Amino acid sequence: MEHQVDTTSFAMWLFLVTEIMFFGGLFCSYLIFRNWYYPAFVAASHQLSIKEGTANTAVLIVSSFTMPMGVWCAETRRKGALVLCLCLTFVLGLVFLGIKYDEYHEKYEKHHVPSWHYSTKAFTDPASDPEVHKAYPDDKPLPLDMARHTEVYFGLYFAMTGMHALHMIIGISILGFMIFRARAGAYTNGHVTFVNNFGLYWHFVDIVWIFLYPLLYLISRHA
Amino acid sequence: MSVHNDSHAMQPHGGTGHDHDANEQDVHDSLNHIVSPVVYITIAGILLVMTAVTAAVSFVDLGVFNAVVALFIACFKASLVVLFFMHVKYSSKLTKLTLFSGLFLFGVLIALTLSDYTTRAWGRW
Amino acid sequence: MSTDTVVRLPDQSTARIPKVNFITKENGLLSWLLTGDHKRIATLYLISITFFFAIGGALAGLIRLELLTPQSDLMSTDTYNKVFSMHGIIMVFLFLVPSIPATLGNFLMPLMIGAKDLALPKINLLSWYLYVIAGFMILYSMMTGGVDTGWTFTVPLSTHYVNTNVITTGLAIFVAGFSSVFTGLNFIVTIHKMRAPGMTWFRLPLFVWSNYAASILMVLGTPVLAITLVLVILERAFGIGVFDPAKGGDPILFQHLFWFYSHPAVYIMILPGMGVISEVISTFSRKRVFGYTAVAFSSVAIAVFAFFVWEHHMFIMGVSNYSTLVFSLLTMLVAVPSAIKIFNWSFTLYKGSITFETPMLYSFGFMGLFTIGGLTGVFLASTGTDIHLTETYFIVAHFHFVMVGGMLMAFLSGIHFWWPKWTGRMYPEKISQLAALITFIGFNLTFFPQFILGMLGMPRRYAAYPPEFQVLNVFSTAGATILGIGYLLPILYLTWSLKYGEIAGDNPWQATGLEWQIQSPPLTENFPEIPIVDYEAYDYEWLERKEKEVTRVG
Amino acid sequence: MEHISQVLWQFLVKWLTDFSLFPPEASKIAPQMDALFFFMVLISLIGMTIVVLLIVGFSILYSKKRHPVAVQIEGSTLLEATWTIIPLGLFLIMFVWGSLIYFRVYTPPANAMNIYVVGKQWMWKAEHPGGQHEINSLHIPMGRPIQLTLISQDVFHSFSIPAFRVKREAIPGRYTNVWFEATKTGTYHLFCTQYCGTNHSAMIGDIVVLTPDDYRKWLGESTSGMSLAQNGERLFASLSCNACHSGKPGSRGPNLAGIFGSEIHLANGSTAQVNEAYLRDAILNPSDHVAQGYVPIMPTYQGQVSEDGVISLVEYIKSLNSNDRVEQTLNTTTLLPESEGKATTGGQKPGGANPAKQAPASQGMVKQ
Repeated sequence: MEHQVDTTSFAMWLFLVTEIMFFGGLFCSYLIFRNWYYPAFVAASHQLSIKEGTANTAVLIVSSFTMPMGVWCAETRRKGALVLCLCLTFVLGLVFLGIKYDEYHEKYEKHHVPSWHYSTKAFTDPASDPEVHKAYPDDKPLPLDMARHTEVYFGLYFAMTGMHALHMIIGISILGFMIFRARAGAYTNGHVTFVNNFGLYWHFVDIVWIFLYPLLYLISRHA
Repeated sequence: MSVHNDSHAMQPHGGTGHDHDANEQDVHDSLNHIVSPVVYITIAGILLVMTAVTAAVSFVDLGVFNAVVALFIACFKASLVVLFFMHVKYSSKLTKLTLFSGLFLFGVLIALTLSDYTTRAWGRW
Repeated sequence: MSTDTVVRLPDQSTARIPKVNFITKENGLLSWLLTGDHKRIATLYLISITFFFAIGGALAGLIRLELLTPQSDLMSTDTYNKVFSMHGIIMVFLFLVPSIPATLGNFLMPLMIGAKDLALPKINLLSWYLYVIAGFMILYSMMTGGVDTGWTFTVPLSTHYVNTNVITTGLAIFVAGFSSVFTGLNFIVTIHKMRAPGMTWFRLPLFVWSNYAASILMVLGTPVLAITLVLVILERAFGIGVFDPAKGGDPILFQHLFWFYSHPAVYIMILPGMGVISEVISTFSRKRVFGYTAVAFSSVAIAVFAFFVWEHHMFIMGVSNYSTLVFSLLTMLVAVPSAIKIFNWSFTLYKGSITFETPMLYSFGFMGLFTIGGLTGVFLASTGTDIHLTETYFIVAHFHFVMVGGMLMAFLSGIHFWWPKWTGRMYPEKISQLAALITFIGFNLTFFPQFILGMLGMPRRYAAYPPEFQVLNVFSTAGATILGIGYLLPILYLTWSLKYGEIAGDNPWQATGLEWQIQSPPLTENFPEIPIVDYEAYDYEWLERKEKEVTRVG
Repeated sequence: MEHISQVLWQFLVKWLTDFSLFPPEASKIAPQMDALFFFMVLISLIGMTIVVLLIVGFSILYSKKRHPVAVQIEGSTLLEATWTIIPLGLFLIMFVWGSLIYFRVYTPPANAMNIYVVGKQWMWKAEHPGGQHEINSLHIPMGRPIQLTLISQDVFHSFSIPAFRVKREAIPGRYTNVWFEATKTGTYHLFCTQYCGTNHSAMIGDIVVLTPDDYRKWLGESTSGMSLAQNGERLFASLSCNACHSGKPGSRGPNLAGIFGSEIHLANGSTAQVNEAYLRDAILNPSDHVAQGYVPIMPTYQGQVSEDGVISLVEYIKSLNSNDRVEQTLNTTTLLPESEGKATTGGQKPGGANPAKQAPASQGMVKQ
């Protein structure tokens, strides 16, 4: 019944509003520190791999396409297609996390995890990091005080992407559960509410990334 | 009239759990408006293109406008996702109002916090 | 019963509690623990909240005992710090925030709007489980060394300078926050989608309006606290540096984010209480609430303005002088809707036909104490006087007047008022009136001297204080003892009344709300058939006509 | 029995002698704040009286006994407007009045004497310009505006003097200011009012207000031999600040003489007012504060200079009104690395830092 869809999707929207405020606190912090420590943020963002970041954005956008396709399949009662869409979304979510893991791992290797043997060497002495130095040869060495503020950038980077990744993990777990149920035909009998509401959640997580991507990766890429 | 409990209904996420009345079991509880896959494909295409654009633009030096353009494109992409993928374009006023209230309060959080940070340097504190 | 009461009970010799009701419908522990019924969940909440209130109250007693003498002799300063921190955390997050919405609100919301349950019963039950988990986590952290940051978790103290259970407690509050988000979310959806036919927005009882306003605050504010605590936990566990001044982070930012929730939180606590007062005052003066629309909209106005004022907790923390102007002004504005409410309630009495049952006494207590609490809030909203009065016992007295004098009085008022509906039995009237009086006296004796202490400059959270403050502290401790008795009495006689109270019948107060037109205790499905509402809220003439019809037909 | 009554008696006597209901008014701002306070008390009493009268009056007039049938009234727009507008007006008066006082308390006058206060768990350390240090007490002269520049070394603290009606939080990483002018001699309470950990309630002290003569006497008695500025001069030399800030044309750092109180243009295009907070920040986070026409080569001194050391440096820079002083410093320091003991006149080691270790380190960083 329409009423039922309405009620739960309204509840889902309210939940998403709480999520907006949840990430809102992070974005607010980011904004303040970015204004304070702009040079540090620029230099630190050059440490992120734009290739992996862009790839991840694309992965999420495609998964954001397969998800409403899944809803459409459920609407039009195509069970096989629904399962396929959900599986695709599931796999894309995993791909995203895999790429994210690779990025995190690189940060760990480079001592860019806050407090974890954090090193400002790449910023006080760009030549010590030949890879990034080649891409951004004009990056001047930061004075030590500014270089230290890159730790705040990475703190925010891990907090924001970490919270986002946590949402992805929760989403993927629910997806797994949904695939299981979809194969039993649970959503192709007219009950699309669950799929639809999960879609809303999944898109929200996507939107968060749409903002994280330019804010964290694209601060100032021109050399 | 009694509440029928779906076994899968309890999820750690608000709203994802739901209940059906026993007499609603075979009613088609579809959305108000079924969006055709063509729209989805178009939107996804635009989103991918915009991603490429925003990445490319960041390599061009526009001064402060780098941030402006990046955020503008992000907002544009987010709006597309919200309007089409999340069906807000076809949703009730209530949904729109809910979304708006969240964004409004986010604006309040930013604006009033900045009212402290931006005016600290006026005069001696 | 004498003529100056409104109570109309059925003939006790023949009256029976309805055989089938939400309590007797199913038996066994599991039928309670897995229930979707909002009334049962409300009952579970009532029990667990009373439990945590008792713990928080015992801790308050310890604080007052310690402050009997100027030296820290009953316990070490360290223990004292843990005691007041736990008192604050338990009372704020486990009692004040969920108290009225999760118990009375849960019980009444569907009844008042003519629905068979909340929109999302499963989420409602989940919310209770989250609450209990949070409660046990806090108890766990209390038993394994406690936490001594105060309930405000000020950084960098909480992140770098204490070695107590900050992370466990932070996570517990995070979980409790989810519980409160789910309750609020459920209420909003229910009020929007589940109203009975004919129940328009302006026929809603004011209790529903005020809970709606509080729910908005819960849904929009709580997540900011959640992320703030996440950042505190990350800072403490991994040192991400966002709040750490040594790494370039900003501890003031923590204050902004924390108070962004924690100021609206006080309205989450007080708004539902205001709703109770509207119901009670109207019922016992047999009159429609004076200026229904103004009271309804002032709730929403409070909810909206509540988000614009948080910096008034930070006036002396080195924030920009100019932004204090903005926040001070907005704080003054949020005081106005509260003033409107007080006057509207007072004028509801005008030309009424007033009786003085226990809920009404508590409501009068609420109005008096909340007025003092509200007016002293203006002292703190005005930046000039805030400099001197903030961080002293003046603040402590102010928020206890609002929270304990206001919200707790309203809670007790509501519990007494709806007790007959909830259990089907009356509480003993005389002793409960006495308890109301004791609470009122004890409360004033406890907290009024604290205003003077604050003006004298006695700082809050001090285990030891200069000897010239002792006299007032002794008064305060004496008052706390009386207050303790005042709170113990209801727990005892309400439990007693479960078995021995008089049978209440459907509508002992002759109130107009939908909840009073059904049997007490209600059926699991609330209404045998979905009611159609064709009368305004608080329409006592409608009630009279209806009763006459029933008698004539009968 | 007798024993108990004696104890009770003593207790009562102690109560009566120690009992107070109102704090002393010992600063210029105190009567102003109290005026507003009593205005608010008055308004509150009136408001409270009205509410109580309404409740009690209506309860008596319209109790069920006297008034068995209620008369239904919808409401009254006029009445509701009245009790919206009158409180609003009163609140606005309190807002304006309060803000005036607030700005007065937190805007120190230019001629105020500056005393630095460093808060740490769980003590207050005050540093007078003449180099006098005191712990958990503060001696000040009567009738002279005193500006406190507060900083915390660890957590938030709050410096509260109830008798003066002023209070300011000492926060880590940034100077905050408050000022007052004492009007009565005597000893007053000093409290830390922001909860700061285990011994929060022991972070108390005395504010001793002396007559100007007594204050001079006290200064003489408690001098440590070196003023803050002198101490700062030694640090300035030992940290090799004068290598760049020599004041000579063409030197690598801007000329610091007379810089205090001026407005300077920064390399990022903004302007800044040079006050204590600015100087501190410029020493610890120099790259945020590069002056126009200079390049960001100054190393940070974060972690190398203690808060006391920064205070001395700030005082020294404040005291510089011509380049002669700097040049003099320049001359003396050339000796310093070889023979730190006899380098300066005082014969004491600089308070904040060990020059032998730090000078080479910081020079090394300049080269980078």
